[in-house]
Amino acid sequence: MTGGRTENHPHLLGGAATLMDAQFFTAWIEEIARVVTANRDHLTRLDAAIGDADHGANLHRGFTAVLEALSAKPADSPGAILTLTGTTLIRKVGGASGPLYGTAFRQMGSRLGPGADVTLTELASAVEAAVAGVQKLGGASEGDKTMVDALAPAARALTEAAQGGAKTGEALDAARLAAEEGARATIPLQARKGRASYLGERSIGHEDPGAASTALILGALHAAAG
Amino acid sequence: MTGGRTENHPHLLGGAATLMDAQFFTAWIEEIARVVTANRDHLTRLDAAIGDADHGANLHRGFTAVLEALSAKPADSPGAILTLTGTTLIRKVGGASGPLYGTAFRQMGSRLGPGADVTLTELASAVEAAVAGVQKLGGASEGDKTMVDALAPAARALTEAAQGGAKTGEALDAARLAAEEGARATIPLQARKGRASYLGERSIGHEDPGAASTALILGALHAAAG
Amino acid sequence: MKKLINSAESVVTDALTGMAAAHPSLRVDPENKIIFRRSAPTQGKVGLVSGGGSGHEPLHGGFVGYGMLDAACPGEVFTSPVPDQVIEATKGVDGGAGVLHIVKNYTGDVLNFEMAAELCAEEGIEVASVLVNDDVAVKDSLYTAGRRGTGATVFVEKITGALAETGASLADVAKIGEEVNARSRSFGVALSSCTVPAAGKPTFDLDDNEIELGIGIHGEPGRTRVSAAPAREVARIAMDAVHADMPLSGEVLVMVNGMGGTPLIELYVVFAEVAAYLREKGAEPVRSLVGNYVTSLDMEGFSVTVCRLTDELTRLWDAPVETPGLRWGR
Amino acid sequence: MKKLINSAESVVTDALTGMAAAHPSLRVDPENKIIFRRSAPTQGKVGLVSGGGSGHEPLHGGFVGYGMLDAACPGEVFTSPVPDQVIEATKGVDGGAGVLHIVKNYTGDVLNFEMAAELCAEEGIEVASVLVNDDVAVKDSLYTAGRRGTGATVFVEKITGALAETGASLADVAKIGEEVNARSRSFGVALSSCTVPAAGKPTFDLDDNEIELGIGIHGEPGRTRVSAAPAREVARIAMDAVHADMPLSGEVLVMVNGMGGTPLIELYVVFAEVAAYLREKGAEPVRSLVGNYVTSLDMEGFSVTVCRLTDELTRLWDAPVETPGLRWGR
Ligand SMILES: Nc1ncnc2c1ncn2[C@@H]1O[C@H](COP(=O)(O)OP(=O)(O)O)[C@@H](O)[C@H]1O
Ligand SMILES: Nc1ncnc2c1ncn2[C@@H]1O[C@H](COP(=O)(O)OP(=O)(O)O)[C@@H](O)[C@H]1O
Ligand SMILES: [Mg+2]
Ligand SMILES: [Mg+2]
Ligand SMILES: [Mg+2]
Ligand SMILES: [Mg+2]
Repeated sequence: MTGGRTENHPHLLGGAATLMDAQFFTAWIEEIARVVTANRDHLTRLDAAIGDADHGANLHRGFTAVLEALSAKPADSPGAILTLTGTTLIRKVGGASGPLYGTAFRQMGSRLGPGADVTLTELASAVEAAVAGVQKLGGASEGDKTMVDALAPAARALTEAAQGGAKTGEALDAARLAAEEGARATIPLQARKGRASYLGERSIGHEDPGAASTALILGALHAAAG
Repeated sequence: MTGGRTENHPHLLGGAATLMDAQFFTAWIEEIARVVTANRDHLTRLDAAIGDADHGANLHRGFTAVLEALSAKPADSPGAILTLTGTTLIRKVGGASGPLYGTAFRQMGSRLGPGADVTLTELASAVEAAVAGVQKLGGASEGDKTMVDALAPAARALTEAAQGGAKTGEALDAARLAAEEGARATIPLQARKGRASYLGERSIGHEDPGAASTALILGALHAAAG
Repeated sequence: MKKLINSAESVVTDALTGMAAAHPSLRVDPENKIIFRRSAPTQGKVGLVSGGGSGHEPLHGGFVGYGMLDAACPGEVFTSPVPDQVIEATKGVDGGAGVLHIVKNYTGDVLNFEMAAELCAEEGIEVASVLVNDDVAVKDSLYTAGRRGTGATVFVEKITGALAETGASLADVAKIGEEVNARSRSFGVALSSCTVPAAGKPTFDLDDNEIELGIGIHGEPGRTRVSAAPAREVARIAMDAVHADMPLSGEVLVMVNGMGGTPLIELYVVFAEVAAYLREKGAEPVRSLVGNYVTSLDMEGFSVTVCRLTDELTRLWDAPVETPGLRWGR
Repeated sequence: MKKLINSAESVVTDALTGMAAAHPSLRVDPENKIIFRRSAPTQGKVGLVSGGGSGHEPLHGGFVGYGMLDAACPGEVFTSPVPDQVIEATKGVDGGAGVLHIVKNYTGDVLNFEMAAELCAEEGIEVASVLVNDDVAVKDSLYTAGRRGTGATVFVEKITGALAETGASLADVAKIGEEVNARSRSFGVALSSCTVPAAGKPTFDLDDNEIELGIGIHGEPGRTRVSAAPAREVARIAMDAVHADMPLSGEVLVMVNGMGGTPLIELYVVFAEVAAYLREKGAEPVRSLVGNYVTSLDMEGFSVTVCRLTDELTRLWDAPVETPGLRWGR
C-alpha cells in the first residue's frame, strides 16, 4: 500500500473545536482518488483471492468520475460534496461496492446537511450514518468480513474521540487506526456476505478488499487533515 | 528413435538368390508395427513442428489395425499380405499418409502377385511400384520434402543391389541406409507438398515426418531379414 | 495476458460496437451500455430487462430479441451494471404492461437493480423482478450471500420471454420465471482460471493436474480443488451435486455450458456423460443446449444446468425465439 | 494437458455419442463415425456430404440438417476421414439426384474423398465435388499443396445446402459451391497453440507477447510470428491480407470465427474492427456470423472470412436452415 498526502489543513490539528470546511472535504476526496489509484492493483489482487478481481478497477473508475463531477460543478458545502461523491459512485461503479460506498457517502452528505463547516462531533455522526446506511442496504453485521468491519470501528473511534474532547487530528488518526485494524482483523474471518462467502472456509486467511479500501479511505481522511 | 528386431530370418543373409516368403513379410509388418509404436511420440513431434501433430498416432492406429487384420484372416502369400496391409491402412488411417502408404503397400502387393516366394529383384520391383503409386497419387517429386524422399532412394538402392547381385541382407541394408539418408536430407529442404508446404520457408530445418516413418519401415525390412 | 482487445478500459464498449455492427435487429447504445430490440418497446407486452457484469457473453446481450429479452444492460467486466443503465433500459422497454427485471443473485446485481427498480416505480413504471439462484455449489444459508445465479438465467430469460410474447401479465411472467428458477440447478467446474482484462493475470492458479469444483462465473475460486479426472468422473461429480439438491426425475431440459475457453468437442463429451447419468436416475433429457451460453471470459471448464420440465415449460421453451444467441422457429 | 475427455483414443466417439444424445434430428453412427440427418436420404434431392478431421466443431457435424448437409464424416482429431466413411455417407444420402462432396483442400482430405468418390462412381452413384481453398495465408503456387480450406467451408455448405433444397441439379449445386469458394477469402491468427489430445502438449509454443499470423485450423504454425498488438491492428493485418488478394467491395458476408479458446466478447471486439475496415474500403457487411464455427480444438485466436455476395448468394444465405450449428427461418 502507498500512503502520503496531497493538501494539508495544519490548522485542523489545533484543537477539538476546529471546524472542517468544503476545502477540507474536497481535499479528502482528492486524497482518496490518489490512494485508490496507487493501490488499484493491490485491491484487485485482494479481490482476486476471494472475489472477482475487480475491486481496484471499480474504485479507480468511481473516484476518477467523482473528481470529474466535482470539478464540473463544484459543490460548495461539505454535505453537497459528499452527496455528489456518493451519487457519482452509484452512477459509475456498479458491483457491490458502488451502491454501498455510494450510500455511505450519500448518508454522510445528508447527515451533514447544508452547513458550511463541520465539527468533529458532526463528522462522527455522519460516519455513523454511513455505517447504518451500508448495513441497512447490504445487511452485513460486523464480523461478516466486509467493509463494515473497517467502517464500524472507525465510526466508533471517531465518536469516542469526539465525546472525549480529542483534537481533530487525533480523532482522525484514531479512526484511521481503527479502520486499518478492522481490515486486518478480517483476515482470519470466514466471509458471510458478498462474493467471498461463496468460498466458505476458503475465504479464511485473506483480507477483505472492501475493508482494505475502507481503511484507505479513512487513511485519506487523516491525511487530508494534515 | 528405437531400433531392434523381433523375428529373424538369418537364412536370408545367405545369398543373392535367397527367396522371401510369407513368413518373412509377416515378420516385416510386425516389425513395422513395433517400431511405429516405439517411435510414435517421435513421429508426432516431427509432425508438430511442420504439420498437425498426428503422424505418430495415425501410423500407430494403422499398423495396430493391420496386425488385427492379418491375424483375423491370415494372408498366405507375400502379395496378399502386402495388399491386405495396404487396404487396411487406407481403411483405418485417414489423413495424407493413409492413402499414400496404403497405396504403396497395395502396389507392392499387386506387383508381387500370388507367388509364394519373392526374389530380391522382385522385391526391388515391388518397391519401385510403391514409389510410382505414391507419386501418381500424391504428385510429389523427390526434393518436395515428403515420404518420397526416403522411398525413392530406397527403391533405387534395392534395384541397384539386385542388379549388382548383392546378397539379400546387404541389399536390404543398402535400402535402409538410403531411406535414412533420404529422410535426413529432407531437413534443409523447403516443403512443396503436404501440410508442411503451408509454412513456406519455415519448413526448412525440420525432418519430414513421412520420410522419417518411411526410413523406419525400410529399417524394419532389414530387421525382419535378421 | 494476450487478448483480442484494444484496451482493458474499452473492451465492453468495443464489443458493443461489434454487436451493433453484427446484429441489425438490435439497437445498441455503446455509450450508456444498453442493448435494445430495435423495435422496443412493444406496446401492451411486458418488457424484459436483464443485465449483469460483462464477460459472460452471449449472456445477456445475445439474448435480446423476439421471444426473449427486450433489453440488456452489460456492466464492466464482472461488475454489475449501474442503476442508470437499468433505469434507461426499463423506460425504453416499457410498453405499458410493466417491466420484469431478471437478476442473478449477486450482491452487486441485486443492489443496483433494486435501486433502479425503486426509481422506476417512483416514476410510475410497474416493475417486478425474478432472482435467479441456481448454483448448488453455494450453501444457501444465513452464512452466505445465497446461491449464485448462473446457467438457469438462460432458461428463465427464454421461458419468461416466450410467455411475455403471448401478452401475459407481469405477475404471470414473473411467476413462471420463479418457477423455472425453482425447478433448476447448476454446478460448474474449471480447468483453468479466467483472466480479467483490467487485472492482467489469471484470477487463480491451477496446477496442470488440478481442477476446481463448484466455481461461479466470475473467476471466483470454487469450493474445492481436486485432481484432474476423466470427463466421466468430472461429469458425475457435477451431476451428483445437482441430484443431491434436487432429485432428478421426469423430463428435463439440460444445458452443458462452456465457460469460454473449452471447445465444443469437449462439451459434447461431457454431454454424453450427463445424458447417461440422467437416464441412470430415471430422468429423460428431452431438450438440451450444448455450447457457450454463460461464459466466464476465457475460463476453461463447463457448467451443467438441469431444469425439471412441466408441459407448460416445454411448450414455452419450444416457442419461437430470435436472438443472436438462441434462435428457432423463425 | 487438461481436457474434458475420457481418453485421447475415444474422444471422437465420445463426442459423437454426445451429439446423438443432444440432437434427435440427427442419426449418428458413432462406430463408423457418420452423422446423418435422421430423415436421410431425401428422394430427388442432391445429397451433400462433407467431412474432415475432428477438432473443428461445430464443423462439419453441427451443420447437418435441413438446408445444409445431409451427412458428415468426422475423422480422428485433425485426420481426414477414411474412404469407408465417405462411401457409407454417400450411399446413405443418395436420393437419386447425385451426391456432392464438399472437401477442404488438404492432401489427406482430397485423397480420401477421391478414393471414396471413385468407388461410389463404380457403384453407380453420381458424385461431384467442390474443393474449398480460401486461406490467403498460403501462397497458391506450384510450390505448395495449394490454399487450405477454412472458414469459407461454412458458406459453401450453407449455400449449396439451400440450393439443393430447391431441387436443383448436381451440376448447379456444385457450380454455386465453386462460386462461393471463388468469391471467399480467409485469414487466421493464433494467440496460442492448440493441444492435440493424442500428442498431449501444445503443437507450438508462443511467448506471452507473441502471436502467430496466417495459421490454419490444425495447429500448423503460421507463416510469421509477430508481437502481440491491439485488436485493431491485428484485425487490420488479417483484413489487409484478404483485401490484397481479393479487393473488397460491394455487399459482403463476413464471419469472425473463434478458434475454440477465444471468448465471444473478444470476437465482437474484432468484428467491430473488421466492419470498420470493410466500410473504409467501400464494402458493406450486410450479413455476418460472429462465433465459433470452424475451430482448432482449444486454440485461442480468430479467423476472418469474407464472401462477396451476389443477390442470388444473399437469397440462398437467408434461406431457412435447421442444424445444431446454424439455424434460422424454421
Ligand atoms: N452485503 C455487503 N455488505 C457490506 N459490504 C459488502 C457486502 N457485499 C460485498 N461487500 C463489500 O464489497 C466488496 C467487493 O466490492 P467489489 O469487488 O467492488 O464488488 P463485487 O463483489 O460486486 O465485484 C467486498 O470486499 C466487501 O467488503
Ligand atoms: N503429396 C504428397 N506426396 C507424398 N507424401 C506426402 C504428400 N503429402 C503429404 N505427404 C506425407 O505425409 C506425411 C504426413 O502424414 P500425416 O501426418 O499422417 O497426414 P496429415 O498431413 O494429413 O496430417 C508428410 O510428412 C509427408 O511425408
Ligand atoms: Mg469484485
Ligand atoms: Mg499430420
Ligand atoms: Mg465484480
Ligand atoms: Mg492430420
